[in-house]
Amino acid sequence: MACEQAPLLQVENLRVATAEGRPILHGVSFHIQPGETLCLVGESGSGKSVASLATLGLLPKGALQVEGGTITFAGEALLGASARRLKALRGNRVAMIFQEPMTALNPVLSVGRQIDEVLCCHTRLDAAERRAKTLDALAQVHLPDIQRIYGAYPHRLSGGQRQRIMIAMALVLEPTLLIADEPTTALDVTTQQQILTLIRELQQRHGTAVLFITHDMGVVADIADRVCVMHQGQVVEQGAAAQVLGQPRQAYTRQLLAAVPALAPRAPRAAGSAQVVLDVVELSMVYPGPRRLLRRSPGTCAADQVSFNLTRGRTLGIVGESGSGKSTVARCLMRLLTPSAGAVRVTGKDISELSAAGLKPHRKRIQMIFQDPNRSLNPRRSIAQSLIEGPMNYGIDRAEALTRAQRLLELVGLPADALGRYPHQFSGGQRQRIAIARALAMEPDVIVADEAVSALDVSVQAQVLELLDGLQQRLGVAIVFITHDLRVAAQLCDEVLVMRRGQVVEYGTAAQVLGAPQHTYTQQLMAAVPGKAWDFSAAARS
Amino acid sequence: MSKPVSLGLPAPRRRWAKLPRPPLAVALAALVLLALIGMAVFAPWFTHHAPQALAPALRLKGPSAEFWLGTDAYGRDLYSRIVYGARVSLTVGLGVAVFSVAIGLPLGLLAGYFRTLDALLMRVMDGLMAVPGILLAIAIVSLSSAGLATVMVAIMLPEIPQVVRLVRSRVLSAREEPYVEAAVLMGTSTFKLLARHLMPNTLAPLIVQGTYICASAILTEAILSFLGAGIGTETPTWGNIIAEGRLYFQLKPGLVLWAGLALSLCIVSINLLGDAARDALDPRMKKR
Amino acid sequence: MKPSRSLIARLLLPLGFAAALHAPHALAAEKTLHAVMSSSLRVLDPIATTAQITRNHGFMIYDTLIAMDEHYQPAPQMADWAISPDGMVYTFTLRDGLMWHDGKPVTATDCVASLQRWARYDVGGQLMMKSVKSLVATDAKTITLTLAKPFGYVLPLLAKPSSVAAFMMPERVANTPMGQMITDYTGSGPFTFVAAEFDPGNRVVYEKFAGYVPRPEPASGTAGGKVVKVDRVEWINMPDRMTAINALASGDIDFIEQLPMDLLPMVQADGTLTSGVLSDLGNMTGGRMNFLYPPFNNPDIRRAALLALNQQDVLQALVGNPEYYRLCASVFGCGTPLESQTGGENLVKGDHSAEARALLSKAGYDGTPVVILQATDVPSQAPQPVVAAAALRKVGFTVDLQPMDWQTLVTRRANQGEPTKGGWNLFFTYWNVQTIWNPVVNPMLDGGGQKGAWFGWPTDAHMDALRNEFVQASGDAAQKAVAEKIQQYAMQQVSYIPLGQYHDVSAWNSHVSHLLKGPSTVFWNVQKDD
Amino acid sequence: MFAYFVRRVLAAIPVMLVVALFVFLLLRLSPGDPAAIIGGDMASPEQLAAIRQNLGLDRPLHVQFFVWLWQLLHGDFSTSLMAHTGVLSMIGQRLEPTLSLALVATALTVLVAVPLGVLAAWRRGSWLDHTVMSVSVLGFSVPVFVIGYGLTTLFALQLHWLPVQGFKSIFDGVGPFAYRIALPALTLASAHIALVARMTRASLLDVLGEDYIRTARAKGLGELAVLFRHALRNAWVPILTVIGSGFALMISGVVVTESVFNIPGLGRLIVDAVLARDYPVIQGMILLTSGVYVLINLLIDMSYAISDPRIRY
Repeated sequence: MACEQAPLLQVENLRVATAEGRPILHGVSFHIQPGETLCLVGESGSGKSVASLATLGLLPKGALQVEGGTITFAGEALLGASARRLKALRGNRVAMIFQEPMTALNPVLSVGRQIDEVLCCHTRLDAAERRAKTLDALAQVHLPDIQRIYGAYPHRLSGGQRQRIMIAMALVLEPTLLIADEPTTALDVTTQQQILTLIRELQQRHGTAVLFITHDMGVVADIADRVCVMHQGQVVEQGAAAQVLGQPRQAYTRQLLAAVPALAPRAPRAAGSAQVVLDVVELSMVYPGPRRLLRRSPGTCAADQVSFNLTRGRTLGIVGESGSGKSTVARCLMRLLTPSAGAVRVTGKDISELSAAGLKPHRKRIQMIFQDPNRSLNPRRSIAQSLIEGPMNYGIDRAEALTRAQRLLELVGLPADALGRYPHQFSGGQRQRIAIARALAMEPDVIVADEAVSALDVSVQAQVLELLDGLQQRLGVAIVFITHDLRVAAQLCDEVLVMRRGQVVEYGTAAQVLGAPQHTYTQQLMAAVPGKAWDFSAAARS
Repeated sequence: MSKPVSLGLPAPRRRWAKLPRPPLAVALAALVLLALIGMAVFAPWFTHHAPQALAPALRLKGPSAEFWLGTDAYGRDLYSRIVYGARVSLTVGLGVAVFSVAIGLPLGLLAGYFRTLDALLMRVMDGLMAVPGILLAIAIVSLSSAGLATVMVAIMLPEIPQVVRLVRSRVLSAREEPYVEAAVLMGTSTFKLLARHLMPNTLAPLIVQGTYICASAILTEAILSFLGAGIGTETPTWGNIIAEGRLYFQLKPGLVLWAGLALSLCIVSINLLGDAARDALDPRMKKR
Repeated sequence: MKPSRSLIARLLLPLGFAAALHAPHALAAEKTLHAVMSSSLRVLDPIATTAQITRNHGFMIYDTLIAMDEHYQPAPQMADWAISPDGMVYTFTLRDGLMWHDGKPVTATDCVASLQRWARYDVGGQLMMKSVKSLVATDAKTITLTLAKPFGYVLPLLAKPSSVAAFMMPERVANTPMGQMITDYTGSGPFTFVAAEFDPGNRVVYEKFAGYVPRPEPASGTAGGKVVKVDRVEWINMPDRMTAINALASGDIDFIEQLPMDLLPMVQADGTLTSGVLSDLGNMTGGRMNFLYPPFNNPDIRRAALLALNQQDVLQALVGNPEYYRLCASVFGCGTPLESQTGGENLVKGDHSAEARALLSKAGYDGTPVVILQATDVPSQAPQPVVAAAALRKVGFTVDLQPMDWQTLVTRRANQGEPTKGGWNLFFTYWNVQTIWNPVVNPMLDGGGQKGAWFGWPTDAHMDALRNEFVQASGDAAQKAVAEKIQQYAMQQVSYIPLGQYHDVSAWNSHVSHLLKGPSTVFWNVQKDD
Repeated sequence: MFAYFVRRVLAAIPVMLVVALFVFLLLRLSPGDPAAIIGGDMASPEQLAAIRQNLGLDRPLHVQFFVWLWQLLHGDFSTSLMAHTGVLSMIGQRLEPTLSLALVATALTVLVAVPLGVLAAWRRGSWLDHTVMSVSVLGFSVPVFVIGYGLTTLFALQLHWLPVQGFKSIFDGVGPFAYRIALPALTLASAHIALVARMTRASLLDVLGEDYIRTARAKGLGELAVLFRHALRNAWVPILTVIGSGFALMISGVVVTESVFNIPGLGRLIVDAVLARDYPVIQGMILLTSGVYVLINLLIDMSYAISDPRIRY
């Protein structure tokens, strides 16, 4: 560790509070040396993003304010610096990239123009020079056909390309510090891997220091020189990456590490029952294309002859990157969409062509858990109302439904008094438990969980996965688990089905598919999982 | 009650808890509106002239102890007319707001939920919107007699498509919400789905829209009076007081301005309350 | 951003410098008189309609055979006349130099066709034709009218300036079938109609007709020399009456035909403006009851209603300024040859509400609501119903005042159904005094019932007999005596309720002069100085 | 884009037919007799009947409707019952004043309201915001004729800066045109300024929380560039909608402003026609206004695609 050198960025005892005075950061301190990568790790609400935004004076006005502490950049105090001075530093000496490449680029300005703006306001280059420099920046982030991309609008580009553009924009003036706030979280694993490689490459080329904010321990393991763990507005532990990940000193750090699911597939379970509860045969779904003057343009095939089956008490994982068609399959199973072709047999009955009325008796056999716990419960209805709605639709009287709801809440580990409360009074993990209870209230044979833990922090995610596993063992329900996260799939699933562009690429037991992938695409996916080389459970045990 | 084990999630919030204390303007607006409603309901207590009592010999007199704001062109007490005028104007405003929401809400729900109905219903609504509202109102008023009910119907008709559109757009976005889909999966009937899960989503913007409809209905009544298609002069409304007084604007501006002041105060208040309601009910406002 | 900023600047420029750039456009060559008339010209056929504005339009572009001077005496205009000693043959001789706007000469044949068309539409003309044996063009310049039986009203009818005046049109136009309106606006009057610039509801444009040869006598009423002293007259319709006065004060317009009386002080306070009454007879306002249905099928209740009303209140609300109204209980109007107040004294003085109440209870009024129609969009007809409703209520009537637009009223009042089923009991309007000034033209005195009578439909053989007596009476004194009887009887029966007479006040800019007094607002003789 | 345009135009036809039929029935079922206006006060029943027969008003309703529709299909908008002038030429005469007024008022609205709204959103919660918003509430709380009279009294009668009434064509010179149109345009714009300023503020507030605004600030851009180049361009769609529908409303005629300032526009034409029951004029006007409404909505929708490259038709 090169301590003799003066740090590039020094944050001392930074305190930030909301406008109402609720503290968000309680005296946070960290520093970055020139050229190094510091990972700021923490779960949501830990204050890691706030700390980075405060550095550039970008805290949302009127909502958050700095209460105290110092931020020094290259020997210059930033807190208290004039707005003009901060403006001169931003984009020039210190650049930032953000989590959502979808929303971080202005949708109505061309890509070239947005990069050009940076040059425009920080340099005195003329238009031709700026254009040349912009094109050069685009080339450096390995974008193809840079002339076309220069004039393209963000919505024409893929998520990975957009993030490359964000990086090009950030690095075009060769800043000494790059703040990257969860830059790969919204990306598919393979893209994430490419972006991480790119950041590392450019960092080495330009000697940029990187403040990398992430919640993903795998990413940390892959890129960090040093790690700073944050929890509830405080720095819990910091140190060299190998040390923090390898020999964590704090319980919280260990807890975080322990929650990271292992990539190794779970031990095969004995098949309990031979009853096939869900049988999907050559399911296809074609979305109609936009209407032209006289005819429709050809549609998009989101699912192409997907077949699989599931026996009672087993878990099938459907994995794939965004756009692979896994959610379409889920919605077809639920008959939220009517499939274009193929059959969906739930406990033997084909529901793929039933009318709304004919569907009703079969609805309860298959239930769903949604991704976003904030939106899957009606905010205006109490937990009890949400839980008894389904059973009452099927003729169970209110009192009995309430008793059942009470029992289910206990089953998912929530206090009984939760019944009278409303969704906003619960945390995300708790809400996901309620959603599980709601699905179970219907006594289904199959539960489809569509990215059911993706929106949760790792520690909560671990608890919910554990709960699902436990419930399955107790109730014998079959689960279709849809996820983009191979670690999660490995931990939970008996069988795994890999999808790509609507087609099934590989389908087999978890051990086969994840342990010894045959298809190159599956191999690529496995290779791209961040931190795959690191055994987190070992570190957590230490 | 145990504190939820929050991992950084925002603290539970009560619906109104995040509201900053109502700014002075909003408090004032509520006060003004209450005063106007009180004035309308208890009009006889505030006046000592009947609003219709005419005395042509005393026409167009200036303010006096007997006639606080003077008399109009028929020698009627302007003050009494303005006080009683609050009755009709507020009835028109509230009535139009309530009825157009009551009619537009179910139509909007149906249009938003049933694709097949949507196309037909929205074409009809488009057609209704394509006819200039004032024209429609004049036509309807002359179709029937120019009574309170007719005027209200005439003002209401062009408002309904707006409500339908609003409700429809909310339903269209809400029907994609996972909790709505969850309800579908639990076999909830369409009626219950609309009533329990979709309708509540439309209420907040509807309240806001309702206040705007209320305000614009009062104004439209005034414009109809200006065009001679409003409520008859025997029933004082702010609209017809202003419309009848407009000839004297340069000679006796009070004939227009006092009623205009009451009208504007009322509408400013309603609008301010509408804005406050929007800020309070808008989920985006709470996010920050 | 730069181009858009300069664009904004360019857009702002005219606004910012508007006042500076404005220069009164000098039109030295052409003298245009801008006039705001009392209503907008909708119908262009002055024979087919009785609308006053169309009559005024008629006097702009058409001429009449004979005219009425300012003392209401017939005088030659296009033609001189001779009457045979027995009074049975009228010979009209066209004067020289008469020319249609298309340049063709006016012939007797044209005039005969025009007279025939006129006689089909005009009430008086219809009456006259019943006594006419023949009406022919004896040569290119001579028209001969031969009576079958004595009829003393030929000249007054042909000369009358009130609707419908006997305007002369080319034969091809006059042959337009009944019910169809003319579409060819060729006349022989002092102005031509500029069809290309006609914007209905907004503007009517007339140009001086260069080929018009005025009579040598000075102008008087519609008689005398129609000497045009401006090049162009534009009638502009201004729906907002206050705007019109402001426009007059600022010189945008030169003349307002009908000033809202309450705004007179604004004109009087402005030194550059003049106001005055151009028509000395003015208008009579009044109410007409429906004789078919209770309560007003009972003459006592009609009389009670008459007693309940008083002209002072109505005229105060309608006109306001006592200088311009007069109380008048004569069914023929006041200042007319047949004026008589007999039987209407209560209308003009004193409070008779006690009397009315007594009569009402004596007549056994059962509280049947009186449906009063009110046209809210016509300022000269809106106040009467309101005042009347209050007065009727005061004496014990139940009143249902129904506001509506004039068009609805026009349709409603033609409805002979029950008042509760689309009919009515009472409506108010006003008449140009010349349309009521004798029993021949006064529509309210027609007792022809549901078939023949005017709205209200009284069936009154006695009244019709009296009217016949009037037509056959010869000599002013004899006519006057019959008229007196009619007046008395009409008041008894309440043929209609005269509510007083008032004048329209016109206003003009002081550079306008030599406006002619008379029954119709005319624009010849008018001078406009720079 | 073209296919979209054609499809939308085709889809508008049934809407306009429905409107035409609706208005036709509404008119014919309401009391009123054009013959009575044409014949005047003293016309006899036979005269009225003759006039009705002549105008075809005595024919069954459906026949009248189809005759009108048939003529329309041949490009004939029929003629005014009263003035015997072609409906199309009557509308043509009134189009310029209305169009001028609408354009100037809309331009005024955009120039004043958008910057005000941006300012208010930028300084959200400040006295500036409160002032702009309060004034704008006032803007649509005062009846338009009161605003008109007030402005006339102040600017024309007291200060003598501007004329009280009238309209001059822009072809008579920009100066006189602007001189005459300033007050009516301001009157007309007042309520719209209020509305657009509020919409701008609301729409901008939505956008100001977006990530790309943070990105723009993080790039070191100045506030003006952030607000106008980044925020406003993204907030434009709802603002454009309000401006566009306001414009459509103005085109269909603003009878009150036209009356107060004596501008011979479409609003007065249609109200006069309704009061006179001049059916062909009313029907023609309704057809025109509903057509304009449909067209402007279409243009607004298509302009979304220009202001936002994500939208494709």
